[in-house]
Amino acid sequence: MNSHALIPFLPLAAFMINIVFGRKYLKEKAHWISILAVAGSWVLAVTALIEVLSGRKFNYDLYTWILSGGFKVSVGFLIDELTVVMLIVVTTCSTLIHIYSVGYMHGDSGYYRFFSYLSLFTFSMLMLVMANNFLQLYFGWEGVGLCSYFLIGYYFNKKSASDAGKKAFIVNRFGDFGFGLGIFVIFLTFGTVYYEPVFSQAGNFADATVQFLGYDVHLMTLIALLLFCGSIGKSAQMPLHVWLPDAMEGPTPVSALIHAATMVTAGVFLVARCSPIFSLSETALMVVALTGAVTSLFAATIGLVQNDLKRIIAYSTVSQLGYMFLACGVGAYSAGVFHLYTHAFFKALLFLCAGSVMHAMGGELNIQKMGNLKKYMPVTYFTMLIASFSIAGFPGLAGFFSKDEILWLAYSGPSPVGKLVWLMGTAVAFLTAFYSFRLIFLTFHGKFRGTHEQEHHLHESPKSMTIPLMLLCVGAVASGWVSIPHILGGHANFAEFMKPVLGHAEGHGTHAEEWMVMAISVSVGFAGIGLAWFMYMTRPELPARISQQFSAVHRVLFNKYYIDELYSFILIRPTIWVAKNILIGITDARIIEAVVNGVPNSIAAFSAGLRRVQTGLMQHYATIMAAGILIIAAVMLLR
Amino acid sequence: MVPLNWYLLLSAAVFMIGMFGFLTRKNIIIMFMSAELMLNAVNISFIAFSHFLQDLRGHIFVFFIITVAAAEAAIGLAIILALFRNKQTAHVDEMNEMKG
Amino acid sequence: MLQQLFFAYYAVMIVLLSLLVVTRRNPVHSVMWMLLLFFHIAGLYLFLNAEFIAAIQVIVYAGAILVLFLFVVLLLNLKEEIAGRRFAGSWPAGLFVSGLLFIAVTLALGSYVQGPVGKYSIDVIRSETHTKALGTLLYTEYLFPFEIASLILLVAVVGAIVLAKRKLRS
Amino acid sequence: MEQTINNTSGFPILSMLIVLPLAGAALILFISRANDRAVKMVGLLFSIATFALSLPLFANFDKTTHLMQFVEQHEWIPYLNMNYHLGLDGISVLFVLLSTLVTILCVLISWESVRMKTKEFFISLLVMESAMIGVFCSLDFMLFYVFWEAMLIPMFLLIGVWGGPNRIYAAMKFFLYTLVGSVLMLVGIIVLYFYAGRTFNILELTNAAYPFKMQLMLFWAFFAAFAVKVPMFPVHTWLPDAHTEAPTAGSVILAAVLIKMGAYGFLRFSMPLLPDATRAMTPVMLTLSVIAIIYGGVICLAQTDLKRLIAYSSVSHMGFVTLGIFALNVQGIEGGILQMLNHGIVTGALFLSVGIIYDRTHTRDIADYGGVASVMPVYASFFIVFTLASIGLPATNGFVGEFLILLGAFKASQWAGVLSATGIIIGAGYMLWLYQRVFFMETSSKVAGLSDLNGRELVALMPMVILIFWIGIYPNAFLSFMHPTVQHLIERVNSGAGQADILGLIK
Repeated sequence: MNSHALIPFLPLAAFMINIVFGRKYLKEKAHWISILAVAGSWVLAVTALIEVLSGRKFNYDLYTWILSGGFKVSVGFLIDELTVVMLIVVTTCSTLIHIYSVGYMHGDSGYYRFFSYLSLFTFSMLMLVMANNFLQLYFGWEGVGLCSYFLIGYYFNKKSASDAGKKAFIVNRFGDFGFGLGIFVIFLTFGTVYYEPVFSQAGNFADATVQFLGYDVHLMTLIALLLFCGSIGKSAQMPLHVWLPDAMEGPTPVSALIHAATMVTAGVFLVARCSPIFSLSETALMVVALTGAVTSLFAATIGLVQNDLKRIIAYSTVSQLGYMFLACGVGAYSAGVFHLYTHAFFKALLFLCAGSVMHAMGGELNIQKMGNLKKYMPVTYFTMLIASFSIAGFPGLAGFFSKDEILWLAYSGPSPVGKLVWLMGTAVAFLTAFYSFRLIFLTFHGKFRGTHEQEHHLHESPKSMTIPLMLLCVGAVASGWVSIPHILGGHANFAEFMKPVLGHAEGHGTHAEEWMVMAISVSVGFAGIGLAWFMYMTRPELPARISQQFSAVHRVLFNKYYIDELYSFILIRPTIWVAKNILIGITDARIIEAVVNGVPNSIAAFSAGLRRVQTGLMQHYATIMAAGILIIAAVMLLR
Repeated sequence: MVPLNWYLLLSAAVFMIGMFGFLTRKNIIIMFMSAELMLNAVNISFIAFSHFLQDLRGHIFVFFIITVAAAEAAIGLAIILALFRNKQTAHVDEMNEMKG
Repeated sequence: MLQQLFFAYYAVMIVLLSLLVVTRRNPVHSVMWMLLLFFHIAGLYLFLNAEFIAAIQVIVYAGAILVLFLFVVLLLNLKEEIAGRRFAGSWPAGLFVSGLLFIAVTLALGSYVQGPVGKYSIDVIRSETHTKALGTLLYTEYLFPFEIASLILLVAVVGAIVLAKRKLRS
Repeated sequence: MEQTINNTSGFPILSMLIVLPLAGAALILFISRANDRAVKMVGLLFSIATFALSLPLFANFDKTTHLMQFVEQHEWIPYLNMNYHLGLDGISVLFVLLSTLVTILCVLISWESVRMKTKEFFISLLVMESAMIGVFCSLDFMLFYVFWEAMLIPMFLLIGVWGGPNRIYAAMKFFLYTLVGSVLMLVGIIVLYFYAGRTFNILELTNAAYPFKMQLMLFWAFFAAFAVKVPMFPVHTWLPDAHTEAPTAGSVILAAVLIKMGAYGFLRFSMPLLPDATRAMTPVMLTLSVIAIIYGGVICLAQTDLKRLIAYSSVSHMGFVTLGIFALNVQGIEGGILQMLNHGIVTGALFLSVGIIYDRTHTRDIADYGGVASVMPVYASFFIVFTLASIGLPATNGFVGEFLILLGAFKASQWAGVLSATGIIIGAGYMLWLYQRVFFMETSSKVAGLSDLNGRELVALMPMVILIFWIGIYPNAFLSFMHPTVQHLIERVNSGAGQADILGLIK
């Protein structure tokens, strides 16, 4: 027995204690148990990191979970470089957000419930990243989805919140559908679902093709794409991205923890974890890269025109996740994971700042009704500004390093679509900078546009909220420094560290080209910031004019390309229509029930006919009796 | 010598007439009398057989048939009386309580 | 020849009277024709050496049962009944069935084969007298059915009284 | 003679299990109608005693062999070679336990909801239990048939006497549907009896080899009985009516045990007796299963009645069971058996829960509900556990079963695996939608002020929650019962009938 098992099980214990005793006994003290548990996990995660840094790896089973015929799977843990990075990200963000929530959720009626869900989430997420086989990964995968469902629908009395929770779960199920099939194909191919044998044998099947639903497909492409389906759902990529913006119905710490820092990056983690499989299929990688790039661009354009504070950040998250997939798709897994790691800090920070703003504004989310908040909330303003600079790729901040590494490897890598996705990525960098600063300017600068009452109420958030902001701010600034590229005099430590798990993506280009890529990305970032300054600070009447000028485009963007409406129109409504009118109305009622009720009814009708013979008149009976005698006599005679 | 078949033919004729009456008359008393007619037709057969087979058992049978007929007439007519009292009719086509 | 003539008379009369019985509109008339019919049947019995049976045919049938019928007919007020149609709606079916059955029985007569003859030939009966022979048989071999017959009559008496008596006003 | 492991303890445990509930029923007969409490107490005591008596089966079961265990055999009608022959193997043992457990819960849940003819109700319940145990224990086909039919009577009464407004129609439908099926099975049994040399012994019948055409005809005759019970796709329409009209206890027994018997019949009779026909008919059965999964699921999306929705979800879930069974591989069959158990637990629990809230609101219309989670938080927590188990979330029992089934089905036919996996999506859709409409959103006027679960209801739901997580987290505790039996079954199905090596294995 190893202390690693405690990393996930501490939060699990906290969940159980809170859910059982929370409502009656713990109430306002529920957070202590959760925070202690997750802090304990953090400590253990750090020790695991030290162990791995010292060159040790662990891969062992705890107990056999399912055993059926040749199918055996255990609950077990794999602790390697990728896992510890995820462990650090998850436990750090989780701990800080737990602390933040103490202030944010103060006085809420479901206080204990909130913390027990957070603990359960932490447990599931840790099970996910620590798994040593696909099924346990799936376990954590669904577990985080469940917590996401609970937490999005936390304010369950609101219809929109419960709708959003349900939507998140069901949309994710579409992705898991493919993921599950992927696990089946893996088992049928390799005879096991453990990472280690699967990845070591994957090379043997590099050129294998297999029959799938009547088509001959390349085996590794098939597996990779099926697994990628899961990633698409969980990481909100096109076309399953629709749930994430709606998920903002949940409390803001949840958005920060689940829908920015950890859970949504699970898809990236999956692709990175399965890099030995993905690397064997050029097609799959191309799909991943293009999906990522398209999603990234697509979400960024929507983000340009939204007015909901959290939704803008949500679209930014979708966009950044696309970036990570873009990285994985060009073979730069470590760059993707690196971006995952830096993104966790600055995006969690953005969300928590947004939560702080909401706290001050009394739940108001429309940025058009804010303004000049920096005067009232200096800490929030400052930290959010840093986070925005980080996401915009300001040189020296965390986001700069990871974004630059991705763009460079996309540009210089061997991928056939590398140049294309680099171009898209650069465009996204511009858009990201623009909408991030649009947000900053509209929220914190200019004049306050809300009601008088709100203005009166404005205040900086309590310590329990601002301290995590400041800590995360340190992460948003400094987390990139672990991997300064060679060209800037660093050693790219992160990529080196990940090399045993994720391989090493080599860029093939000159130093000049590398400088150029970096310069372009930095300058588009500044251009975006500048444009936002121009449009929202110097010429604040301009955006309204532009949106009038291009009202059609604006409407499409504002309505998120009508994707939700499209799904409702082609998928949901027809299904329910078919259920109501065809299955219940025709098949069940008219066909099956017609037969089922028809047989006894026809027997009844026949009997009713037969009943008429019983006239009750004795002469009729007597006549029939005599006729019977006649028949008998006739038979006897004719024999 | 009159052959047996003549008697039997006579018996059959009377029986069928009785049967015809039973099946067709509406008046329940006449139906009842038709039934008596049929019994008598059988009696003729019995006596004829008894004579030609030189066996007295035919007589015994007739004896019993007459006994039963007497009992039947007593009960049947009592029923008819009760029926008439309740229904005010002796027409069988107005009695269809057994209708299904 | 004389025998055949006698028989022909009785046969024709019996059939004719039977038809009259079943076709008369008025039940009283039917009962009257039936009385005549029973006498003719009794005559036929005499013709077949069955004096005892002929006697009870007259005494029981004609004397007791028919009187009973007559009483009932008179007890019931059948004026309206007589006015209506004589035959039920389904009379052709009745005619058809009984007619065909008659033909069937007639056809069957041809295949009759006489079995072994018993010991009560006319000479035996004559020497022993008919009534004594019948009585011996009835009180020895058929004692038990005889007793049952008495029981049936008892039941009939009780039943007739119970059924026919008017309900007492309670 | 085939080999079995006789019951050596000197204590006829299976017979006792069958007799004990009957004894309870007989005892209730003598209690005065006015003494309601005593009737309920006797019912409860006897159901608990039966459950306690069934626990040794769980503990003493030999998991290393496929042979029949705890076997008892006595002559019944020697002239026809019918025997009173009982025994358990890895397939049936768990269902006996499920039956005894569920009966206790049904007694508890009916404690207050049954107000009229209490005495008769508990008698029916106990007789039902006895018949259910009998069905799972019988090793003599005629004995099986007797128990199988005997089960109909108490169930018919439960629905027809204590049911909802449309109960007579539902009860008749249930009765006739199942009876028509069983009669065909009876014909099949008689054919087997004469063909195999005048025996009803299931183990001996298994040894005989039947010509292929005859197997096919028998397969469909058995299909009629078992498919109706399951219920498989085109013959499922009795289930929604029966479930909707039945009282809570009736619905629970129906969902938890009764409809398992169809699948059990396939496993116990169709597959080992008619291996060639089974293999030949696999595509048809897989197709029907897939249709049931999707059809049942999609219909659930349009339901407005709480119980009806869960009833149709049963159609979908039982589609998974038959899918697994007819995948004819280890994962599929073990998953199928486990899923039978799971479905019994989960759907049973769902009906228990619906019964609990129905007792308070007296409405089954989903539109009347809303916001129950605010009023009854403990109840809501229990219900979400059942909901999640129903949609197969990992760590609940539903996941293990569905995963193994889908794996097995995917192995057997990719199309079947892929299509039926969509059932998982649909399942999440209708269950979560249901949960949302009932528990979330604003508190509706009908549920305002309801009291949360009382102790009795808590006790009734708790075992289900424990089982859900037990099977979900450590399914091997249950899967291990099945391994040898399922292995043996698959060998039997995949061999030509009556091959020498198979005979050697059995004899």
